[in-house]
Amino acid sequence: MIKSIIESFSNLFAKSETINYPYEQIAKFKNYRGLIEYSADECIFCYKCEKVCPPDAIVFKPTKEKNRLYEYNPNLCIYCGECVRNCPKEDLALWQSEKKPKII
Amino acid sequence: MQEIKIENLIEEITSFYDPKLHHFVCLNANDLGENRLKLQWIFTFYNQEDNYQIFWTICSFDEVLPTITKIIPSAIMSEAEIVDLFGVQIKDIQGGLYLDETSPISPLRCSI
Amino acid sequence: MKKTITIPLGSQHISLLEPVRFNFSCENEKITDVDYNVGFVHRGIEKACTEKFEYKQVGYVVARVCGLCAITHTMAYTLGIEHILNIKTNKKIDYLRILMLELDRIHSHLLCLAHTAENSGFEGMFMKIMGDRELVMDIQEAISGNRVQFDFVCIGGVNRDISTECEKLAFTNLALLDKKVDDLIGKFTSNWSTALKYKNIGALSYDDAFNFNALGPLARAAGAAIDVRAESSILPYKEVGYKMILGQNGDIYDRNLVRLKEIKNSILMCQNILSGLTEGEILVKFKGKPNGESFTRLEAPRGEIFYYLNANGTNMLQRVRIKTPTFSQIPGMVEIFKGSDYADAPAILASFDPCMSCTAK
Amino acid sequence: MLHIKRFLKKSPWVLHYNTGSCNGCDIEILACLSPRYDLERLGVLNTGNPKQADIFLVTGPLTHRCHDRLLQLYSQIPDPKVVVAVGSCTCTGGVFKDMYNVNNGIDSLIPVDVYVPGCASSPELIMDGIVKALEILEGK
Repeated sequence: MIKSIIESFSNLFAKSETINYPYEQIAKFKNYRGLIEYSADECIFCYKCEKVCPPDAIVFKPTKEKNRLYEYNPNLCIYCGECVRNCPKEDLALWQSEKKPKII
Repeated sequence: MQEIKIENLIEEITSFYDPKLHHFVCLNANDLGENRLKLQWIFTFYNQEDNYQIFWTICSFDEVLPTITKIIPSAIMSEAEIVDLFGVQIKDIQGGLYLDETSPISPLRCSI
Repeated sequence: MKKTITIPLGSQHISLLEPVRFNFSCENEKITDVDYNVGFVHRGIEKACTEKFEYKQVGYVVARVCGLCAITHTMAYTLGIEHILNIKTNKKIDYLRILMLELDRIHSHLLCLAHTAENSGFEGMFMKIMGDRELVMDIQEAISGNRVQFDFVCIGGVNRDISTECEKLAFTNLALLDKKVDDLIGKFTSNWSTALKYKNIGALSYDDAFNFNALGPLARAAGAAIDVRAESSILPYKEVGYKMILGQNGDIYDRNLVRLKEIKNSILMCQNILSGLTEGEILVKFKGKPNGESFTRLEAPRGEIFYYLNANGTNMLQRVRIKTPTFSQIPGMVEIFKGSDYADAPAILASFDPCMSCTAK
Repeated sequence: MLHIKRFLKKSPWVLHYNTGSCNGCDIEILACLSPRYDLERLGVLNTGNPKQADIFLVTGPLTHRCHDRLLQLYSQIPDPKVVVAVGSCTCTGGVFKDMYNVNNGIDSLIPVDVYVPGCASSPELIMDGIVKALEILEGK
């Protein structure tokens, strides 16, 4: 009884646990698994990422030119990072950024 | 691993099973094709490391299988699942645990 | 005169996270019969694992069977396929895997306790436990990069190593949580609205625990020593300080206490692992395609999880059988409901900690 | 009567239904209500009654058995209403795409206003989605 009274009084003066989010940013941890980003200049077109992606979020569309076109659907991606781990040029051609996916 | 005949299933399991010693894990089915279905009743022992006792049999899809829910009440879920997903007939067990009218019929069966 | 009334609970209900439907037949206040419908979330993962995905991808797919015990599903699958491929992992990988399993158990148990408190009408306690749970979620996010779906384990090892910052954060947060759990044990043993009114409610007897194949905290609260962690030698649980925790009566009060004490034990295990972690490889290279079959059992937060894998030497598996803890416990749950008051039904249901996405796959 | 409508938008009530997700997004919605993120300070309240709800949070690919229930819940919510699809599998089907008991995303059945990606969507993203839903609700 006394214990809980002391606790509730100390809670009155304690720092708020809530983050006032839309007005204040939430600090993210390092290596947060966010959006997958791609650079066409570095890509060697081995299509490994397309092969390993479980939900087929990465697709190389055939075009008239020599190289195919990279297409990525963030609404299909499950953010497992398997494509990045299989990429032979990790961090240059394909990397996992810390950006949030966009809300439509 | 122990092979049993489908007619002797109830006797075999009754003589083996003791609720305080054995743990019934699940009933597993595996479609081998050509109207052959492999059934495995998997048991483990309490307080023993990685010790499995598996009763297995191969039957066809037309047979009506006996139910072991009188001996092990929790087997009803495994049996109902197999009735649903494989289209096997088990005595006194109804389907409809997972599938509806709009779902495909017995989806885990081989198409060949 | 007795009259039977049927009261439905679900499939959409404020106290339920997931769709499940129970039809209670009640005489006055007492429940006499229960009809259940658990197949709302059946997606057909077992079929897709054998037809759509290659064996290297299946680990990420089975994680999506259930978000609460995601790591356990991936782990059971990975251990099974490693058994078929004959991969030997080193000590460091094993320890990192146990670390994630135990962190997952802590957060799942805390969620269940919060839910039980909410369903017994104690909103403040729900808030308090959910606030404490964020400490574990922070560690998980720092280690794996995501809060719920870790995707931490892969065939042959783990995907990420623990940095020194993560280790420091984990130590401080676990020490904080340890104190808070001590505080919670006090509240769950002495407070009327969370604890004392639930003595002898929703009880499962020692014999019934064996007869109905009860698993996990449900069985251990009834005094039955059933725990796969003690029965399996795949992961070195005994080296990290695992201890079996047993209750006596098998009622809601005991179930809550068993969960709280298991959290204490898990915190101890995590601390032991973190202080004893050595340098080493986190990924073992392997070759070849799987051929053969394997049986894997593992202890999920709710009980035993079982994977049967059958591979035939190609990239696709031939059969994946997933057996989850709630799946085989439903007949036992129905038995507990019979004879208790309808007013207690949501609290009893929450104390089972049912997981329907596991059950229906 | 017109005034009531203006104030309704200041305090949108949320209805949550799971149509076959893995529970990951559901526990993150629960975490949104916890002290760290505390959606209730924005006036959002989790309700169990569709007739009082303004925002409909749906998680999961649409399974066959949830089909009719989702339609029923959607038609019971009074206008104006906003549907928020939480999680990758709700938007397009995600990993569960083309499985035999799944309809590939809820937009095959009901109109969706806000798509929140992520597997599982973090509370941060869910709050972004609800804030966006509030803007849409204001315009309706």
